[in-house]
Amino acid sequence: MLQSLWENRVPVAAVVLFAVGFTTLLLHRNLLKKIIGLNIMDTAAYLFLTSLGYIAGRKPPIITDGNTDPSAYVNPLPAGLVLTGIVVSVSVTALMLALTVRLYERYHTLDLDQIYLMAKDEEEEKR
Amino acid sequence: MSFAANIPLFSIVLCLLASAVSALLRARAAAWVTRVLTALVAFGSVLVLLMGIKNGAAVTYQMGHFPAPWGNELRFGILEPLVSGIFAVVLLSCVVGGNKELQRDIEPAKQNLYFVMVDLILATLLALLYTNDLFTGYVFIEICTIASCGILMIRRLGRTTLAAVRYMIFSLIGSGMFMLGIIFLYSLTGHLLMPNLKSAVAALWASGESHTPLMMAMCLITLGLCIKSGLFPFHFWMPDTYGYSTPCSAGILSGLVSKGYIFLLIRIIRCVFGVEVFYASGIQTVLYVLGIAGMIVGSISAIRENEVFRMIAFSSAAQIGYIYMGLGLSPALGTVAAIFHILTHAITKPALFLSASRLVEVSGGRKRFKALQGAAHRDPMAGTAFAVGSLSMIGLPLTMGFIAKYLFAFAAFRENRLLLPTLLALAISTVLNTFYFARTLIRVYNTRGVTPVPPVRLRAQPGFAFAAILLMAENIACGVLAQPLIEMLTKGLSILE
Amino acid sequence: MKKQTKPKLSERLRTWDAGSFDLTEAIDPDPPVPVTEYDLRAEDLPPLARLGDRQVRGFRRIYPWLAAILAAVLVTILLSAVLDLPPYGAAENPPHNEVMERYVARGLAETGAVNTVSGVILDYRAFDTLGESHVLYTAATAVLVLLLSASGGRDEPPSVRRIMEGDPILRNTARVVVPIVLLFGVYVILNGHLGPGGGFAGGAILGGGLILYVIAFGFEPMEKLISGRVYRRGITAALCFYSGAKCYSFFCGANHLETIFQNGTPGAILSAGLILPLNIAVGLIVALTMYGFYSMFQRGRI
Amino acid sequence: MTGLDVFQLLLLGGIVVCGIAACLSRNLLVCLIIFMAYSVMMSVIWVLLQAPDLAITEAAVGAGISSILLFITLKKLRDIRKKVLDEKTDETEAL
Repeated sequence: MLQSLWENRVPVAAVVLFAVGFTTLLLHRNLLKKIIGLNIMDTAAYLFLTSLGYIAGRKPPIITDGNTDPSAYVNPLPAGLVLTGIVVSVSVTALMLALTVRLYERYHTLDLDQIYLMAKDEEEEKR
Repeated sequence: MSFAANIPLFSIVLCLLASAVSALLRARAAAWVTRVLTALVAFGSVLVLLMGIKNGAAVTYQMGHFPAPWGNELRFGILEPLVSGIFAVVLLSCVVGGNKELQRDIEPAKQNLYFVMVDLILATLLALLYTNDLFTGYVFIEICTIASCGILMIRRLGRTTLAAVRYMIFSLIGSGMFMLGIIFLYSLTGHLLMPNLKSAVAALWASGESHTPLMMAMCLITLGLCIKSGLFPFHFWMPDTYGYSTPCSAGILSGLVSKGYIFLLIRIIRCVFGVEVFYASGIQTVLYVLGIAGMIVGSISAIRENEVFRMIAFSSAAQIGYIYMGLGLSPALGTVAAIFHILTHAITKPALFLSASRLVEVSGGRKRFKALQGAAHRDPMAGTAFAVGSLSMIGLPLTMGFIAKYLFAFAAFRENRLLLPTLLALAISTVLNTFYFARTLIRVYNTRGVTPVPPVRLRAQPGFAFAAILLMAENIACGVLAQPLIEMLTKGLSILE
Repeated sequence: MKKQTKPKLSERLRTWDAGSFDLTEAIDPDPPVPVTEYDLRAEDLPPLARLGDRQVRGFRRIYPWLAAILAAVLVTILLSAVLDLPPYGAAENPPHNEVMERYVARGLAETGAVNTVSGVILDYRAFDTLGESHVLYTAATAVLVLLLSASGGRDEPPSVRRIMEGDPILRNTARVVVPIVLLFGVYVILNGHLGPGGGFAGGAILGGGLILYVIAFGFEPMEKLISGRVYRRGITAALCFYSGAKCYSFFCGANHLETIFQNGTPGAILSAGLILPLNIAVGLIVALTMYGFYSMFQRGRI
Repeated sequence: MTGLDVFQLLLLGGIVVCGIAACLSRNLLVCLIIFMAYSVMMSVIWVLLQAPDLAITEAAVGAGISSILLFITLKKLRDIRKKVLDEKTDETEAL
């Protein structure tokens, strides 16, 4: 158990962070906290993915001195995928922040439950 | 390689280009760009479909100079162009039929941006249908999520913004799980391309090694897509999302976007996990049970609702339940029934949303049932479209809904073990469906207590009439001429693997 | 000692979400004043009284515990799966297969990129990256929809302007730092096929430099360089170039035609076929989008 | 276990602690600063995992742009609050 925990230390840290971020995104009532949870969840997933490309004792996948022997470099594919992912997560963050600003402009609070109740009241007043 | 094989790539790139250019255009021009685009995509899909039927086999299209598994690939047989063609036509009718409401709901300066989002949604739907690579699927899922949120929150109501936030939260949780599932699969197999993944997964499953992570990956990917498509018990973002957006967006989101995710799931079950592995894992039973629960709970919630849009939204949750029940039922017939129901729902729901919004419009903008008394007489076209849609949801003969229910029952008869619960669930849910749709229909056609008598007819909307006729014709044509369609689906499903 | 830590933890959990709304405390030292009707209701009544529904109130009490339990369960499940995975960092793990070998062994010859990662994302798996730049574009459009104010942002509150005119220390620092940051961003973009970096990193650095400039000197001088029109046209042009170029190379690849782009000498700045122009296009999109995000958040227009 | 291993372990512990602290912290500003630290540590871990491209991108995007956006949002929220507060005082003075 401890042996395999040590062997897989980076993925272990990544899934712990994933769970923390996931829980915050799902259950926290504060919108800004939710967004931070989302970012933590995403980066944790990317950390996991990056660790899959790592091979102990090898160099980054930038060809040096014309040496194209695959056993000298780490795997470039996960890095490429994570690069894509990072940009996705910053886009989503920007969108969520914009939504937060709009909601705060209208309801003056960040508490999603309270916003929900106020929106409901609003609806009933209109009727 | 025939020229038609290039069409899927061209359709996707054309959608992306159109979305980029629409940001510079005026709203009217952008709307026309979207209309022409959807028509072109539908036409292209027909060509690809004809090619698929002629070949009788799936074509893999290499994206760039490098063969898979190094490069990306598209893959299309019969099913993908068929679904994409129907999606494009439905999108066209949504955009045309909901145009009046769009102009009411959205500020003039931002209307072209709405069409940017719609073009992007079409591009992502095509990419989700055609892609042969799991990570490409993830990237396009994210575009779809953001663009769907965009067409939702473009209406400036507080409630809509709140609905958009909740929609985003659940979608993001779904994409996070999907991503983690892909990572697990990649760590076990080292592949992202569907055919390579499938052989690796089958070998891994047979060897029995790393069973826990493999199950984990399958559960995470399935669960992620279930959350995004709104399977019970993850359906509670639906009523707000569909109920408070502009009708065109409601039609697109309920009819197309969630169906795109389900179609991707079917692709993944067939082309990544493999039918044998997936239907031995036990996940299908969970889907089956949740599907039935969704059918019943969604219908009961719809009965308790007193607003027409939210009622249709809850009915969507019930219909998603049907689709998952079919998926869980059996890999061959059940899945054919599920795909048929995807098409039924994609054609029927937008018609219901658009016509309901017309009915509300002619009743002074109030959404409560009480206000809708006799509304069908004020706008007969909307009344007809609503009636056809409702009857199709109930499952009356001559409509697509009837064929879908027949197919579900037919699939159940082949699965002795699940025969009784399936038939029971179908019966209960049909009764419940009938109850709330018939109630609404009687309400909109009953003129008792409405002054003046006869009710004043309001001016018809040519755009809406076009959309309504298109959707109704499609519905009834597919309902009457179901046999060739079912044959195509069966054939398409068999060459999907 | 133990007795003290235990209630502390539970206290911490109970206030975990309920107490985290001291936004005002975070940035505004004044005690919070009831602002609107809604704020009045929320703050004058006892914390949960506004939530009249007893069910909701009961749910709120177990909320944080639910969160803790969910996190623990999730960690356990995921750990049980992770511990079964092949050990991290070993050379014989499944991901290090023939796919990776070809990327490294033949990437230089096939794509001309010394940085294999650039070769992978912009040539081998270019369709993903095409989607990725559209993610950014979609998000930029959505933010535009959300934050573009009806007045076009002309009624900027004076407080914004006051903060924008940074103090002398900031200005003098910015005068030195901004050119370096911008230069570095350009270097990272242009060097993407030769070393670490590329369009995304370089574009983000460029965007950061532009934002720093605006923080120090305000939006007016920047308006001459990036107006709303330049922003929109720049992004559209870059995206169209990107889609068009990639469509051309996909089409040629699928139909086994030669493209007109040559790989050139590996290691030279003008090499690696399409990768350099694509990196420039991506860098442009990213830099403009990042600046656009900031501008939209700050003043409701670009 | 080499020195780099120890360093990596420290960083991993650091991001886990930062991640949990960012979710638990009650003060939003503190929370954002912790999140920035988290991003920076993450980019150092990526250097150790031999992925310099990611390290540069994460440092520029995660620790840079994302954090700027979060801070600007916080400032914007305060502006909104201040504006509403001013209107309220104006109203009471007019009465």
